[in-house]
Amino acid sequence: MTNFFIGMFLSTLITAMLTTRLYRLIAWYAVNSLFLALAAMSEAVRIQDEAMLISALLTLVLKSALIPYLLKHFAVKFQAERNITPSIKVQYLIILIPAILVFTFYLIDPIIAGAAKNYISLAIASLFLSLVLMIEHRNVFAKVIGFLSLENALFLLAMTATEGMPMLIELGIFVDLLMAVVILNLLFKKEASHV
Amino acid sequence: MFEALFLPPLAILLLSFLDIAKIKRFLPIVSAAIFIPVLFLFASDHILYYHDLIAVDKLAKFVLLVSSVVSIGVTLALESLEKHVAIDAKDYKRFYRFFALFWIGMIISVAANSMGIFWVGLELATLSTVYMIKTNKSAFAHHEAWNYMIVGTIAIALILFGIILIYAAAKPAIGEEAMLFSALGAHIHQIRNSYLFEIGFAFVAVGSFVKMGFFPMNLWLANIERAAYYPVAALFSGLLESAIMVGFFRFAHIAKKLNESHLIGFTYIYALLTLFIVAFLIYRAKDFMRLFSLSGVEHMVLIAIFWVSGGYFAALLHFAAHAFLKPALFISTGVLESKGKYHIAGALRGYKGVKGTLFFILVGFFMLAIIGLPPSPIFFSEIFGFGAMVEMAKASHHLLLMFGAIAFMLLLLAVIFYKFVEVYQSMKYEGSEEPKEVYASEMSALALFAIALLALLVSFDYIEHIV
Amino acid sequence: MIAYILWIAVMVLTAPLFLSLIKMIKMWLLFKKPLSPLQGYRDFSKLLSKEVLISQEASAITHIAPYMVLAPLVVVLFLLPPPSAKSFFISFTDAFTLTGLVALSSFFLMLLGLDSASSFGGIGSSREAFISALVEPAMILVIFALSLMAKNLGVAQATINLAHHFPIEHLASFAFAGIAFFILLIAENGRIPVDNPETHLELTMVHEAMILDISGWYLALVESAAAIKFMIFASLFVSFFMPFGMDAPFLVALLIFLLKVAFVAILVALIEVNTAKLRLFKVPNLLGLAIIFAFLSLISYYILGA
Amino acid sequence: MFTFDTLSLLFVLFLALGVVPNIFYAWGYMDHIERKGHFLVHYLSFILSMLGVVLSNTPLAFLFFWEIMSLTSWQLILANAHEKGTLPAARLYFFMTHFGFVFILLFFLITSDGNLSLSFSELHAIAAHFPYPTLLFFLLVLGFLSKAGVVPMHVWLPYAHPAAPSAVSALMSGVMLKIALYGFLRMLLEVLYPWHLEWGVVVLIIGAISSLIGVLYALSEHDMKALLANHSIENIGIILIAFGMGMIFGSLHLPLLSAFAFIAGLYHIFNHMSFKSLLFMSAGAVLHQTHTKNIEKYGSLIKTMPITAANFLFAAVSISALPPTNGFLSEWMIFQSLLGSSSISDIILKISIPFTVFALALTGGLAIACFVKAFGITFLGLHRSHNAKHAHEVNRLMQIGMLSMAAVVLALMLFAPLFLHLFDDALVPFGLSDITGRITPTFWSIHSIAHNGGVVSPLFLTFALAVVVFALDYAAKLLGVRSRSHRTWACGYRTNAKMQYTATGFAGPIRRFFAWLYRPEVHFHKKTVAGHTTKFTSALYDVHIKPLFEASLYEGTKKALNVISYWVYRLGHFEQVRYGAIIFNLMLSVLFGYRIIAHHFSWATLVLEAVILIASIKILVIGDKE
Repeated sequence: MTNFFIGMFLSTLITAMLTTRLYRLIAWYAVNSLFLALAAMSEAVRIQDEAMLISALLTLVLKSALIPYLLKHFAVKFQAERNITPSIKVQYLIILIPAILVFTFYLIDPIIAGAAKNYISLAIASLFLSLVLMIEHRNVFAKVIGFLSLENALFLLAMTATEGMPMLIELGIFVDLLMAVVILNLLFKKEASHV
Repeated sequence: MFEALFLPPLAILLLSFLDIAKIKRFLPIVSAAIFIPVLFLFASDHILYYHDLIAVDKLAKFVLLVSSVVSIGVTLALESLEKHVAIDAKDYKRFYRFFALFWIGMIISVAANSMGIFWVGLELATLSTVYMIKTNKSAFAHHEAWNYMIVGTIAIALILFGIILIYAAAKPAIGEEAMLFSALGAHIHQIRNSYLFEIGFAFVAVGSFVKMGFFPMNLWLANIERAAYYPVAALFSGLLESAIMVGFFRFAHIAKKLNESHLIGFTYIYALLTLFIVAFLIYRAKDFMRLFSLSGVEHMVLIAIFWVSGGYFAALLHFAAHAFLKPALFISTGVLESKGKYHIAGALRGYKGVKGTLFFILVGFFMLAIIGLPPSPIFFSEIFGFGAMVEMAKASHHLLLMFGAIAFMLLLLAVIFYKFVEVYQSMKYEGSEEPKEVYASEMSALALFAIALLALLVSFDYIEHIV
Repeated sequence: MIAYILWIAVMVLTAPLFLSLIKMIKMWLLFKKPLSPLQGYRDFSKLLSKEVLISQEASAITHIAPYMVLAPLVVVLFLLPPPSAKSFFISFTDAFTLTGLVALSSFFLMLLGLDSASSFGGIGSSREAFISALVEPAMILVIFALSLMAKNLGVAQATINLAHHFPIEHLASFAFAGIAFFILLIAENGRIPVDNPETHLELTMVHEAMILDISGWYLALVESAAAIKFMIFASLFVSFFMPFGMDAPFLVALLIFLLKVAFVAILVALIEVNTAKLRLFKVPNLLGLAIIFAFLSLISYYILGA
Repeated sequence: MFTFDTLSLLFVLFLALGVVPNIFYAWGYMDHIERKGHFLVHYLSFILSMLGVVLSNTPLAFLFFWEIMSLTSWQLILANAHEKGTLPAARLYFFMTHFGFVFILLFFLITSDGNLSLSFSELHAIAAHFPYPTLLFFLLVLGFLSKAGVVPMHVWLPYAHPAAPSAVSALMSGVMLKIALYGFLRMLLEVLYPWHLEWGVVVLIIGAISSLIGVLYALSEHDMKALLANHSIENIGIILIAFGMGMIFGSLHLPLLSAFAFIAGLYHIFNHMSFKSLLFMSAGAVLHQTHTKNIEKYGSLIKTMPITAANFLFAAVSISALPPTNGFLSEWMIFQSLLGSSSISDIILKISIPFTVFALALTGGLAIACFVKAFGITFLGLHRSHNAKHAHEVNRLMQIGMLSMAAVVLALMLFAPLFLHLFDDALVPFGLSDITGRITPTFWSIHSIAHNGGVVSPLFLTFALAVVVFALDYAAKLLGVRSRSHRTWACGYRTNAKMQYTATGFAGPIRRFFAWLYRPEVHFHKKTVAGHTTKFTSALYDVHIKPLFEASLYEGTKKALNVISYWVYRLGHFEQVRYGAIIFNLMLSVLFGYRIIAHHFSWATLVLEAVILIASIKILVIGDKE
């Protein structure tokens, strides 16, 4: 079951990369986080780790509901440009995305085989994909979505490769994430939403 | 004892929310109080706290001590910030609020024994600085704050990614303890998946290097410091970079045990590229801020490379000396640039009175000390650091290649040296003599840093025994 | 002892004679009425009887320089290779000392030229500085090459060695050195084609330009210095390149020596008659030739052993 | 930390001789200096740092004092900061000394195994085990000799030394350069031996070239102090010729000749210190009075400043290596050691030594020309400017400084054998032979060590010259020479200052001869009358010479730096826009690197990955043209 959710996670991320409208991008991010949370839950059930269950629930609440909502709210409030065309052409992305996936599998090849080997490569791939998501948009909101996807990739890695980080650290990461959103608010408050 | 460290910043945080008129006077005093618990730490031999998550070892104590001195200096200088730039009381308080958060993040990351805790602290410190940059209300600063936000968070995310990979590599062998630096260091050779560890280390290193403005992010940091008010730049170079550096120290120490040649090859290539770019950017620098922040990058490179070459003493000495010198120089830019940003010529002329003369002398000393002229501690740290590098080169299999790299590095440092000499002469002897004002708070900050530098000169023995 | 002093005295006393001799031969060859070989002495005595006229602009240098021009040359006389191998005193000096003393003399001569604020003096000094700067290396190279061939760095002992054992195997080096040294002899003594001692034309003067502003006793000193300088060079030339007759009894040896010097004087006169004065900037070509020959001589001895 | 061995003590004596007269002079010079406190602090610490360098016995102490020495001398140059040209000169100087320092540092780091508190003699064992001794030797050459100002690392010297106050110029040129040579010598004697034959040849050739280049550029110089500074290059070259010969003989196992050459070198070190200091002091006195360094503005100063003039003349005779002065004696010894090599059969030497002899001889000849010019134009003739007209003798303290330095010159000249004795004693503990008995059998003569070498006696020569001069003077008295004063004959015109030869004119023939080296820029402007080329109302002739090495090496480096920094700067500004993309590619390449290096390296994957990387940089970073 985890495999399925992770697959969905990746595909929603890739779809998000090709999106050209801001609100839809935010929506895709919410879906993306949702699948991440589901994957985490199924994994938590599999290894019976309560801590991971909690963080999965937190993900569900925070990343797939609260943060997308806040972002949407900000976008409306600050009248962000809603048409976001990626600066990288689709033709290139068609080459780039598979190349990244192939590269990460190649990169991970020397690792001593374990259950998580493939997940690690997928996590690294989603890291790179999120980076591309950040690169391809000049819009600040889209960049923030990219950053949040990056966070998701981290969570994916933590969840699959290490069977969950120590709880304290996970909580710390969430706190920082919230802090980041607060800062974002402050930054948006002033002026232009373009970088 | 360790918890006491958090009291002063928490106090600042609370006070900054109160609406008292005189609060502005009160805040620096509270922040100076940071120094006291740090001193108490030295008295106790207790190292591990909270299930080993926190380790106040000698390195952490040393860094905390250095950082507290720096922050006292910076808060002293903050007193006269309003005289150089337009800033209102509300901004002031908000600045202090984030300064408190920053300190909490600093303390956590420096004293962390757990990689995760280290990261949490670092992220906290980074995010709080974003707002500190924003204190300056110019469009340029806004833009750079965004830049900082985006790149900084990417870098931090990379570090976390690396930490998770390292944890993943070590967990099968060590268990849950794998998150702790101490456990990793002790059981490093049990790790079977060393490749995964190295990949993780690469992520951590790239993340920290990006954060410190190494190749290819050199101008990124310089622009941010240019955009921020000068005390923020001082905090950046004196504290935040120190925190990242400490993390790099700890990670590199472990990576070195695993595979020294990979670590050294990686760091040397990175350092050479960075120095090359930085040296020539410095050669073209036209204002004090960029000059100093680029030179900060240069010194970070040196510290990193001394450390991986085994010159621990040199790295720490350099680290401390730089942590004192660079904030001092950044603080003095407030005065030096009081006649405009690009007025290097004659910047050090026109100081009258006792304060002025003292400022003139001290800034002259700092300028010369930063390029490693004796008796600056940087002179000794560079000598010992390059000694360690040569030592390592002699033991390596690629003797001539390593010597070539070292000689090239020294020549690049000579280019930087040339620029600094040029700037020094130009600020002292060229241009016209325009009267400039120096305030007591800045002066006392500079004096504090000067005393700290002198103290460094007599504490070689102590520093030598840290690692 | 007495022989030695006699030799020095003869050299000093006959010095003006040879210069007059050159002049006489030249006039004779040019179908002019030749002047007496004693003209040099007449000039000298005339100068002694005249008062010294000193330029207002001149400084203490004018009073010191004539002495310092003559004195080193007189000292050199004592250090020259003796005419006879069984001499009382065989000097220990080497080429560098000899050249140095000669240079000391011309150093003060050049200062003398600059002292009186006249532009002629400057012309002379400048040219002299130029020429002697090029002469010095050639001279040192030549004498050292010869000294090496003669297996002794001391000049006097070297000539005696040459007289006793002429280095046939190094004949090539020897010939090169001879050519070089003869050019130097001409250049150092201000003879045609380097300098023309007989005109006072600013285009050509070197030596005369420097001494234009002194007179009387001082001029006498400088003029005799010129004569002694010729004597020095001629005697060095004959000792090195005609090393025979040194084992004869002293008086005979001295006579042979004087004849050899007279031969050199005739040679110089013949060259003077048959060449034109070179333009100043052509002079380096000639001196360059000397340097090259000197070099060749040293190198062919040193590297090829020929 | 410190050592008091013979060589150190010898250089302490050297410092004492060089510094004590200078202190008097500087004292008298003080009224010329604006920031007295600044000057005094740096002047005294400069002297102390030189003492420290000489006495150091560990690399750390040595490097420390060495940097202090650079730092203080740089600050001393800046004492005249308001003068044009001082700032670039100081900057270049400080950079060059740092450049040298880098190599010295590397040398010490390699030879000390990281423990910089070892004593020098302990370094030898480590140096001997280093597989590339020639690398160490070149580090020494670059490190110490760039500070000593040998060609081609001399560009800074003619700018830096004249820029300082004259007392400091004297110290820098006279004393500090020799401290660099001291370092070189000590490292050679104590750390880096045995020498290779090639090293000696390298030093010899560097010396020969430096001596020639130095004197040639001195000749073309109009700036009095720059002229003297160029002569320092020349004399350092001469000293290095001696050292080079010493090293050659040492590597060929000819201990006697080697010791002789090193003694000659040390002697010339002392001599150059004495006469160069004296020259700088008297040139400084002239400068002090006339407020210009331009030699064309002097003239006739001998009448108003007789003591300065006498000192200058004495030093000029000495530096021109004219007998019987000390400059002559040391050059004589160097010639002797060059000629002592006739029995060596090595072909490199057989070629390089005659060239060196030639270079040294030509140097001597040109030096004479140069100092005739320097003395003649400065002190003789008519004054060429108002300042020169109103000059008067400097104050008593400066006179004392000059006279005591003249006494040092005189002592070095008359008591040469005693000094040689001292030099030999200093060198014997370092494994060189004791040859005192052979070269100075009596107190009045110096013998060459070479087989059948020459002999020279300063006392005898001085005595003989004095006797002849007094005899002639006596003769003049006997003859009752009368004298009368009248103005100089100038073809019927009145003599005036403009009619005199200028320094430019004086050096004209030589400049013309060496035009291929000088490449002079000639500016010749004249206002002609009615189109006649030969008739003109006013004319201006000006020659400017830009030294070849400066034009090629220094300007070239600067140009290269500018080009590189321009591109780096552009790159830097380019990167500003696409930080994310750059981090992406950075991460990619680092991971690639780890993948390749850490596991099963293969060329095919490397090429493949390079292609991918380039493609991704193209797509992400550079992007399409808009």
